[in-house]
Amino acid sequence: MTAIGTNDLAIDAENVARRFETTWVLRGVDLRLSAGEVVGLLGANGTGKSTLLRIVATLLRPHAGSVRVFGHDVVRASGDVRSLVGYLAHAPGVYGDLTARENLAFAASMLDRDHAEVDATLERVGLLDVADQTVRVFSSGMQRRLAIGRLLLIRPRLLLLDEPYSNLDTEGVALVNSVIAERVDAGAAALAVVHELAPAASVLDRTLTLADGRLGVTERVDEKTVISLVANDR
Amino acid sequence: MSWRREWRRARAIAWKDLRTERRSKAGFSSVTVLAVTILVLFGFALGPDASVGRDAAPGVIWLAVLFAGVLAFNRCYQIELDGGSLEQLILYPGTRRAIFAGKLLANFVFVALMLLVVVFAGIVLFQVRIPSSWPALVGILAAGTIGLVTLGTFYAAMASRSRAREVLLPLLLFPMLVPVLLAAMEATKALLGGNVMGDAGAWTRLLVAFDVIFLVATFLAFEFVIEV
Amino acid sequence: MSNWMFVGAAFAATWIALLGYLAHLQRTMRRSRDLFERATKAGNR
Amino acid sequence: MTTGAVASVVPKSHASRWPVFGWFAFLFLIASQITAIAISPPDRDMGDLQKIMYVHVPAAWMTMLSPLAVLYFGLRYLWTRREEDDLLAASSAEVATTFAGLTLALGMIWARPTWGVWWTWDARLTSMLVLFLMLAGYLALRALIDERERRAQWSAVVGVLGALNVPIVYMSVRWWRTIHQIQSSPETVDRAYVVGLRLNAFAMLFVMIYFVRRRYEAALLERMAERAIERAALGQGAAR
Repeated sequence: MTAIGTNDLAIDAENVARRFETTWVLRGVDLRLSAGEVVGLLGANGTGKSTLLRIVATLLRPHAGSVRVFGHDVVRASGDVRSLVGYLAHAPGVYGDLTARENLAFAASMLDRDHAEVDATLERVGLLDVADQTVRVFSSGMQRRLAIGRLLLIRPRLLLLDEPYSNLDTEGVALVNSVIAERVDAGAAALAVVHELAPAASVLDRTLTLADGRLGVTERVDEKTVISLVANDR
Repeated sequence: MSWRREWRRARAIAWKDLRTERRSKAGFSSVTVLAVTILVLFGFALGPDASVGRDAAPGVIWLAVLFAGVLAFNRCYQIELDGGSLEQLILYPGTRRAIFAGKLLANFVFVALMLLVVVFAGIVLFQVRIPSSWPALVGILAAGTIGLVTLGTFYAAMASRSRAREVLLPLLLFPMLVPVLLAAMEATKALLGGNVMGDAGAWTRLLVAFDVIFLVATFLAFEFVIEV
Repeated sequence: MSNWMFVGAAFAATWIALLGYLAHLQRTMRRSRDLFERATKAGNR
Repeated sequence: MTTGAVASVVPKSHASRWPVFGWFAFLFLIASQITAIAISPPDRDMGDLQKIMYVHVPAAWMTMLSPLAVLYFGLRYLWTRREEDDLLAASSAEVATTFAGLTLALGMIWARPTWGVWWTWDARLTSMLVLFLMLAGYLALRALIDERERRAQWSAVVGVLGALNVPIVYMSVRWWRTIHQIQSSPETVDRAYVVGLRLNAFAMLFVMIYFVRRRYEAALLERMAERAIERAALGQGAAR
């Protein structure tokens, strides 16, 4: 990789550590992710994948080390980082008593977007026909689509996705991949926590495996590798 | 950070909270009915004697609103916590004060409406004579509600995310509200008693001073509360 | 006469409170020191 | 994570002068109580009851002073994020609660012979009671939160807001009471009495400072133990 100035790096994390009471979930993680790159984050449950994602998203403060997103420090300049980041968490983060349209209208007001974009986004994520139902009745897959709709409204330069493909149908997986592709074409980067490589194969550039609190194995992802990985994934 | 955009965000949050409150069945009506129930229980405690009731009415009305109001404050953050949307709320650009302003607005509307019902019920139950200077009374009730809602919304941001939240919020909130309660009760009593504005005026000034001090303090302190 | 009883009670209450808190402090200090020794002993071995 | 703080706090390994200060504070308190009682003439109307003031008033002053410490260390923590400030704020709050409780008890012991009732809604006593409840709230908040950083930050904020409210509470309670009851303040002009009061106030102040320091040392030791365990956990991880 050509030497890139640190502020072109989507994520520049050095020696990040985070502890939960007396167990260290992350012990000195180093991670560089440049714009336009899509990286899969692998690792068994409880190895701190979500923790790392939440630190980059400025939701958790690292107990050691530092993280810069496009040159902005996540602790000191969290405001700037937040305007660049789109975080798709496990929990959909939608309001059950509001309808799909109201949820996105709320997000549009918070993001200072024009409300005209709401219906276009609903259509893009395939929820236009259920736009006026309260989200409480939605399946988790549909709620995830609504959260992706919010992500589109944010137009983030860094996507942080926590198991975006879990309980999504094939159409949903295609939607996630198309959103990632669209954002990457616009110069964004993406870090996605995944358990299986198959759904993400078409967009992933490389994977990192989080083990023992550190980022170890770095593998390039191409068709051949995915097949071998998927084979022994059973 | 243009004020206009911050204000738009605060309005959006207030609108969202109030819409959620109206949709969910356990919302406004049940808390208001609870407040009236508390009023009735005080009525039993004070006994049927009209003059005792009339004298205690201001105090009883405020206590009913306070106890019922506490439930609303914790709930307004529960909406965020249930769906995991508090994180998304924090991630929206702009300052965190817009979140506090929005919650404050929503809680003020909620408690103000409840107060209207409780005051009306209190006047009827305790045969309170409406004074000629009732606009001043509305002013005092508004100032008292601002004080109650400001601290209530602020402390609920912490209590709603800790253990034993139902105990922690009243434990933190009630001692802090002593000046509001005293001022609101005494000013209301002074007005209902028809005595000269002097006394009620002094209490009202204290109430307004309390509101201003703690509105500024809570706005400054909110990001320390919501961030960690 | 009864006044002296109250004065006595006041001074007694003061010393009960002060010495009581001092005892609480000693207990807390002992507990923390044990914690500290156990941790640092285990830590640096 | 200042390791410097460790050296200064481990009393055993180096002759810290704090235990000496502790003895001095308590002896000075005994001395000033004896002198106060000795030199003070019986008050015209209250007789010997006035001697209760030699413990009640200093305890009340300390109860008003310690929340200022909670405010100061709380603000400092919000600025510096140093754990020492958080622990000092917590120690001051615990000591403040003790003194508040003592002041209330003494207030009641004084009220019984003076007004014939254990509790009167006297302005100062009542605001002291509210202060005690606010301190109880602060300690409850600290007890209910496990995450260290959140507990430190939230208790700092509650401490600051609480301290901000103390004068307002006192003012509102005093207005509330003066309308109904003449303000009874035992301020007699007698010089010996004032000297006795001031002497005891300083003695109580030294005792309070010793208490806060001692409580702080215990808290810091506990914190160092926690940190050592954390470092050990970090070490083991790498070794595996």
